[in-house]
Amino acid sequence: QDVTLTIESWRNDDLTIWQQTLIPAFEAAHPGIRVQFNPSAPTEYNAALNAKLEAGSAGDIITCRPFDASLALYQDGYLADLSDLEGIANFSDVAKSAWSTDDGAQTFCVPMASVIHGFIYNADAFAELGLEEPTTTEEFFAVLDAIEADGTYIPLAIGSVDQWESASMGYHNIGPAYWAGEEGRQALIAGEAKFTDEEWVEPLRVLARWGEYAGDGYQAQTYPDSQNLFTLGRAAIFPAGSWEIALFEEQADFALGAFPPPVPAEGDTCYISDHTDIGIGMNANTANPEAARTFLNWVASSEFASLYSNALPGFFALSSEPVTLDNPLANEFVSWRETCESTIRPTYQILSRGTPNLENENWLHASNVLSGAETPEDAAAAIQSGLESWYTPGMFAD
Amino acid sequence: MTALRLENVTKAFGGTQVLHGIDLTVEDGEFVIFVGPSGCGKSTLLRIIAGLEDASGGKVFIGDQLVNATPPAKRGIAMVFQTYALYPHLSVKDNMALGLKQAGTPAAEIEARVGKASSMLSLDQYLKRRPAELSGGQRQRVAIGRAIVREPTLFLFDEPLSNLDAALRVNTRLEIARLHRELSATMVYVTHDQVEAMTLADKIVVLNGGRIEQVGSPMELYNKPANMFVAGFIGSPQMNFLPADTSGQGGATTIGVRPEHLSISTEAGDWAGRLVHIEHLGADTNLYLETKASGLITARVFGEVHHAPGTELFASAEPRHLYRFDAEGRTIAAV
Amino acid sequence: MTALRLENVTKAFGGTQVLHGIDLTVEDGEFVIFVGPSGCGKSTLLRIIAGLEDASGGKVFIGDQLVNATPPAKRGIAMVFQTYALYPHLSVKDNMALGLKQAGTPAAEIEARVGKASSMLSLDQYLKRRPAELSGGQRQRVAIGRAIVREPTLFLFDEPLSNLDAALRVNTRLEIARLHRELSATMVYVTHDQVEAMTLADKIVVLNGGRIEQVGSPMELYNKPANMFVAGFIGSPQMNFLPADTSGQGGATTIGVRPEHLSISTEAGDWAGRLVHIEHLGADTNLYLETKASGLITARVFGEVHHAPGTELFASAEPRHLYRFDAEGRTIAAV
Amino acid sequence: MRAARSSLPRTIAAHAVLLTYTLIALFPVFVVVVNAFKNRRAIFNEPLALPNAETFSMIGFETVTSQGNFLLYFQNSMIVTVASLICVLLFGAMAAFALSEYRFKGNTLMGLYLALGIMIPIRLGTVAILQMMVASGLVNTLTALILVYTAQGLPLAIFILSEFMRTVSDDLKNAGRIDGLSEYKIFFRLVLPLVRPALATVAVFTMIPIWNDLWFPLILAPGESTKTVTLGAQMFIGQFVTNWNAVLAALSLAIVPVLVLYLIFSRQLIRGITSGAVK
Amino acid sequence: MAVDAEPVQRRARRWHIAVFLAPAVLVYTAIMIIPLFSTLFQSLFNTVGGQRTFVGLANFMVLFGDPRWAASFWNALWNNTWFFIIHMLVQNPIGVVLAAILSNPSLRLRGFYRTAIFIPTILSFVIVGFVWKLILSPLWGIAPNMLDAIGLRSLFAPWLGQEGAALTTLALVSVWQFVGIPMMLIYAALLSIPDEVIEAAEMDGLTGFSQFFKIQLPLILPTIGIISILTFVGNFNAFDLIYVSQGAQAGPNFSTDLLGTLLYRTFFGFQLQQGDINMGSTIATMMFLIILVGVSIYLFAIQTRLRRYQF
Ligand SMILES: Nc1ncnc2c1ncn2[C@@H]1O[C@H](COP(=O)(O)OP(=O)(O)OP(=O)(O)O)[C@@H](O)[C@H]1O
Ligand SMILES: Nc1ncnc2c1ncn2[C@@H]1O[C@H](COP(=O)(O)OP(=O)(O)OP(=O)(O)O)[C@@H](O)[C@H]1O
Ligand SMILES: [Mg+2]
Ligand SMILES: [Mg+2]
Repeated sequence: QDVTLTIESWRNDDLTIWQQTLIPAFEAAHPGIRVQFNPSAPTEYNAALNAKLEAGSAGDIITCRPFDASLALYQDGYLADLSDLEGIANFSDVAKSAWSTDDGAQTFCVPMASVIHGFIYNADAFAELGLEEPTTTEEFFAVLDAIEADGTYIPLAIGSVDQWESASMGYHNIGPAYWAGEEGRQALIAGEAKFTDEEWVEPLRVLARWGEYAGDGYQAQTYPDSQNLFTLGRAAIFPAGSWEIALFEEQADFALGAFPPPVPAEGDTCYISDHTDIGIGMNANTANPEAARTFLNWVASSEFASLYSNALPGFFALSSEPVTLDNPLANEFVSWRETCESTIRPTYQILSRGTPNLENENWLHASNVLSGAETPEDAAAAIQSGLESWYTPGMFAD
Repeated sequence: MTALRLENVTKAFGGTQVLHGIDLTVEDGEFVIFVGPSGCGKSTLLRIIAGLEDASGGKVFIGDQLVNATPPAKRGIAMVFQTYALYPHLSVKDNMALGLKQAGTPAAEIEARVGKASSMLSLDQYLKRRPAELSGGQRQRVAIGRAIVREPTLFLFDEPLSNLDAALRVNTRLEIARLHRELSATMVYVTHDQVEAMTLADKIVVLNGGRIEQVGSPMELYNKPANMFVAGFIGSPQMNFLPADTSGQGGATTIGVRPEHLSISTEAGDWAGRLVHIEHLGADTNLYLETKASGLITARVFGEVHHAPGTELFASAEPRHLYRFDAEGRTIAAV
Repeated sequence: MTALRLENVTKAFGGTQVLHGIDLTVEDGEFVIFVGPSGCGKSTLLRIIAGLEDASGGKVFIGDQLVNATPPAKRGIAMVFQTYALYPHLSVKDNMALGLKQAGTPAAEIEARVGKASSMLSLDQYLKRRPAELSGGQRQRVAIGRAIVREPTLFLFDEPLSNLDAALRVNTRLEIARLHRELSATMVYVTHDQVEAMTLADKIVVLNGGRIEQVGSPMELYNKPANMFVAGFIGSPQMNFLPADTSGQGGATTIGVRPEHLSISTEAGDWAGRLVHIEHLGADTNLYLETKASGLITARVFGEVHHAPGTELFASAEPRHLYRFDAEGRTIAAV
Repeated sequence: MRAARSSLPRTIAAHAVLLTYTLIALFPVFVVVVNAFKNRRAIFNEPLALPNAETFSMIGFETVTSQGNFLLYFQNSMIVTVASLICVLLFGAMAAFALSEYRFKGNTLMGLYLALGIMIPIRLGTVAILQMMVASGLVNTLTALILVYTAQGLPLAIFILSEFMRTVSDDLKNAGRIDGLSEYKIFFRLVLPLVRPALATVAVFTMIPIWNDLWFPLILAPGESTKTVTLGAQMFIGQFVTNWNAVLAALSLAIVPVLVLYLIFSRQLIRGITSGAVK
Repeated sequence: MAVDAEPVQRRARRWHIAVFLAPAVLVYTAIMIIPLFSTLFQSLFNTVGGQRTFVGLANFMVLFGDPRWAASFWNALWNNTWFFIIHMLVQNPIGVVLAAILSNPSLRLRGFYRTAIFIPTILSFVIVGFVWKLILSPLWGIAPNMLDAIGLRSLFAPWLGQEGAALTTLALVSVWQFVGIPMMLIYAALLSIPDEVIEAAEMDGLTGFSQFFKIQLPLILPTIGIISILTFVGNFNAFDLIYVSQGAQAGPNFSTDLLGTLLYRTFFGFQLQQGDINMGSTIATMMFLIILVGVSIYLFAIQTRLRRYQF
């Protein structure tokens, strides 16, 4: 009698990859276990999953959002403790941090992939205008000025109406170089730094300057608009996450290039946001825990890492074992891990546990800054006061 | 046996008292006709009998059963509504058949009864139409047909013939009379038509302002009206009312004489007047005389009579056809 | 001047031809009455004149204007609907006043006209009520009131008095006659009531099956009906039709004699028959004789006559009151 | 021949207004449908252009039809929608009749109680509903959806229908009572046919949210065999990648059945149902 | 007044009322009322130290006392009110006008117009959101070019991205989508007016507007009442359109936040923010009370006073 494992996921984009590549590979190696990938729309995922878990109708395998969302599920007893899963050993502490308890004692999801931020550009346009990849903020603006002066291309494909674009692709993308990545992030958690500090305000100021280089009416430009602007060759630079790679390569009929976030001054250390994004865990109430663990071990294996990373260029497996990537652009992104310091988005760990939610506040104010509705200083002050309204450093450490 | 008994039935709409204590007994198989001025409460009374309206007070018995709390469907009645109330979405045939189907009558029987009613009402060719595609008279006939196919023991008719033409009216009237005889059904019938009332009724009930003025056989009411109201209401054209002193009738304040009891002469008579208007109806002629002493007097003579308006004419009444009323309008028994 | 002219007006509903080429001229100030069996197309013709229904063919002139394409409101007419069609949300008063308000009549004038109409129709105490709170007759009066307050030049009345009691009916009839005289308005009027038709009309139009059978003054139709249909339709009770050979009238297949022209004797007469039914109407009496040769014969005699049903009676007709019809039913001119 | 009751300027004005509004109503729909047949580049380069040889693309439809079992999804949606609709209309009309026809104690309160449901989004009760369905083993059955949609549609249906039922002539119902019709027969044979336009209207309003709903199919019946069209189409709306061709195609396809149902119901919108009933 | 005779027999129990009500009440109570009210009940609880605890009205105190919550709530309430006002002022009059025109029996192509105008209503929010964003997008040029064609290019602005304009724009999009509903309801109501009454009005010289305002409108007032209350309820529950076009944060800067979006964000959580059932229920309870007050006013004060006419 075969057991069937159902995977809950928000990655409905990955449906074909699961159905055509991953599941067949697993099933071939593990007769007797059948797997069904059952994704739902990302906007509905958390709510739907919570309801199903509570009512007891959720699938066996659960795709984990990073940090608090999954931590809460674990604490409520919906996610099984996977600390003793053999495959977990394949991951570094950093990789596991997104799905571990605050003290790191228990891990409840197998890390699957991270995404890296940076900028993707139209290499043909750069060649045409004789531009080089910028490395410093000044160079970056010089490049934008040049594109703007030429007039053929919109310099920067970004809009403010879908707020997360401003935060993730803007503030969190360029910011680590100012707040020194992990160091700044930890200082924030420890209460030693504030959003009103210079290193946190400056990136907002930079973001504010982007407005003039964005397209006409960028205040109403949505994220898909931005994507399309770029892939249709109408915009030259796209502040990006690595997940764009597959789509852009499929859609753009020009050569693509990528550069990491520019540094404030020549010679500064470069930082990238290398954000742990997807994990996968086990429904604590599954009827088939054995099969589920078998499956999760496979997900933790390098076989899976290689299959997955190559099937989804731009989602980088978190497994400690190196993975060879076929995609040049993906390789470009992943190569920054060597030259730059990695960090995760500063709002994800611990700081978004209260209301107002820091991540949401970041979205809102970053987009206000980008659209020109708010000054960077005001935005920073608002973010900080929102955080202070509920957070005291150390409140979650016991 | 009594078919229907009303005991002190009253009805008020909001603050308006519409019926003031109606007492009435209808015997089995009787044909009772309600007449009375528009708005006097005839339809309301009929609706109370049917159970469509709750009486504000009093008791309604059908057969020997107190039916105040019995739903209409259980009262064993059929009713023709003054407003027809046809089922607009059903064909003529289905309008008639619905009640029978409901009662589980076999299809063949339904077919037969509907066929009979529709041919009697000349509706055969309209059986497939819906009410909206019928003329006013046709609708009325459908409403009648719907009631008669059910052959209940108590029929309630609210002005069923008012939109029919003379010929059809006479036919339908005769059919209703026949139905009444054959089914020995009890019928309660509202009409404004004098001829209908006089020819159909075993008993006429004259209502006025929510009260019964008189109950009696048609000729009783015609010959012995209880009061001026009944005297004036029964008979058309209306009875002439003249101040008593003008003709010196002792004891009475008013005397009445029916237009058909006046004879007209060009030479002499009881009242002299100028002919102001003459109506030729073919079979008879109405003459309107303007008299000095008693105002307008109507005379009705048989056949065609020709006088030029303006002519001075004389009207005389046979003494045995004079009615005498006291100051309250009550009839004074013949001297 | 002509007030209304119809030229070959036809109307079909779907496949059914309801009017077959109606030609008619109505002079200014004339009172024209349409009569005819139920469903013969009277209401339809009225609606075409009003502009509520488009004629399928033919022309309608009001005054000298071709109005086929003129909207009803612009035709200068008022209409009383057979189904009343009152505005359910407006009080009696507002029902009457709405058309005037719409025409921008000054408030005082409206007040006056509504007051006059309502007192004439005995509606004074109901002015504040809504149609749903009125009796059938009261509703009909409101519908009449709504038409007359507008004092148009052409009135269309569709059975306006059918729900009124005798007294009110006579009054309203006289009021309409007065209105007609005073306003010198043209009136087209549909009725089933013989008395109304005979007394009100300058001209009666007899319709049958969508065709005009005869047009003429009331007494013309009564005395000189063009055919059997008209002869039978005008006059109530209906004319007796007898096979011609039974009385040996040369040339005619059928002879007709009106009930009121038959005299009854217990001894001898033209037709012998058994009295099967007797109707006492007060002023006159209808006798139904079953004859061997000619079937049922109706006789109408003035006053009260008493005979026991079953009696052998004899009916005789004066020769000058006999009508002769040929095989097609056409009247044969008097010999 | 020109008709008496329609004046030309008035008719022209009426058509002008309607045509203008029709353009406003249909223009965006036109944009959707036109673009469903174009390749991605053409959608954004010239959103208004008709597809031509170069830009014509069925890629969206191909994606849709190749993904999942769309015919089955359609069938599921159809079953759920029609079954819920029947329940809503039947139960709703019955309750509305009780509320509008009879005077009984607590009539208005009952009306209010039955209207409570339109005041809170039913989604908030998801967990309890899901628990109920899990307990009764109805998860991943169409029955679960039908039950939820019936409950969801009832308040609105009752609210609207009871209003319309009040306009049915009392005399008519009374004629039925005298004809010996039971209250049930009066409801089914007389009242229901006469409120047909209202029923059709309610049917349309009820059907749309059911057809377009994403949430309950996702929660209650996400299984492959019970998936609805909308849920199936939702597959194409990803987190980051948006396959607009496929979305447009899937959603344009999903309009067709509702449109057909709408057309069926709107035939019931006929004038003069009550004409000729009363004088 | 005659109160002499009590009805002598009591009427038989009217079981049919119960039968008519039963199926609806049962399904509705089991699947809607019980789950919903058990949810609303959560507004009286909160998690204190990992324990679900009864806290009375504390959540409401937070909602109205905490400046952040209060600001969000009042902002959403005001936005909602504005959203509702636009629907009442734009959607319903347009619906009424269209229905009135369509109800003219001699108008040709009625079925076509009716269907065409109703089509937006049957579209899913996903399509509506997509297509209007596409049309109004400054990038792809549909709206700007069309305005350009009539020389009004200068009027164009990226409305959906502007705090001042976004809510109104979305309200108008919603109007565009839902005009079909008042139109259909009014149309159905107009159909039930007997032809003769309209004919009588024509005879009285009432045509066109005056006919509509003096005859038809008063007769369909109850339906207008229904539509107003449905608009009210619908608007105060609205959320999908905002959700698909502006996201759960109802940007820009919460300018399009409605009670519905606030509720969903709070109740189900959003991105890193965890769903807060207790605060969510608190907001839901407030929404419920607001709507309940509106509906009660309608049911007890307005509906009973509206005259209905039987045809
Ligand atoms: N809408 C319609 N569709 C089909 N037939 C109709 C329609 N309206 C009327 N008719 C038919 O046309 C004929 C004439 O109808 P009309 O109403 O003119 O009769 P009428 O002479 O007024 O009758 P009545 O005296 O009974 O009112 C009738 O046979 C009727 O059934
Ligand atoms: N629902 C109601 N509300 C208030 N008054 C009413 C209502 N129904 C009837 N009436 C009044 O009650 C009185 C009697 O009405 P009813 O219908 O019984 O009269 P009727 O004798 O049948 O008159 P008609 O011969 O005109 O039909 C009338 O004055 C009428 O106005
Ligand atoms: Mg009456
Ligand atoms: Mg007629």
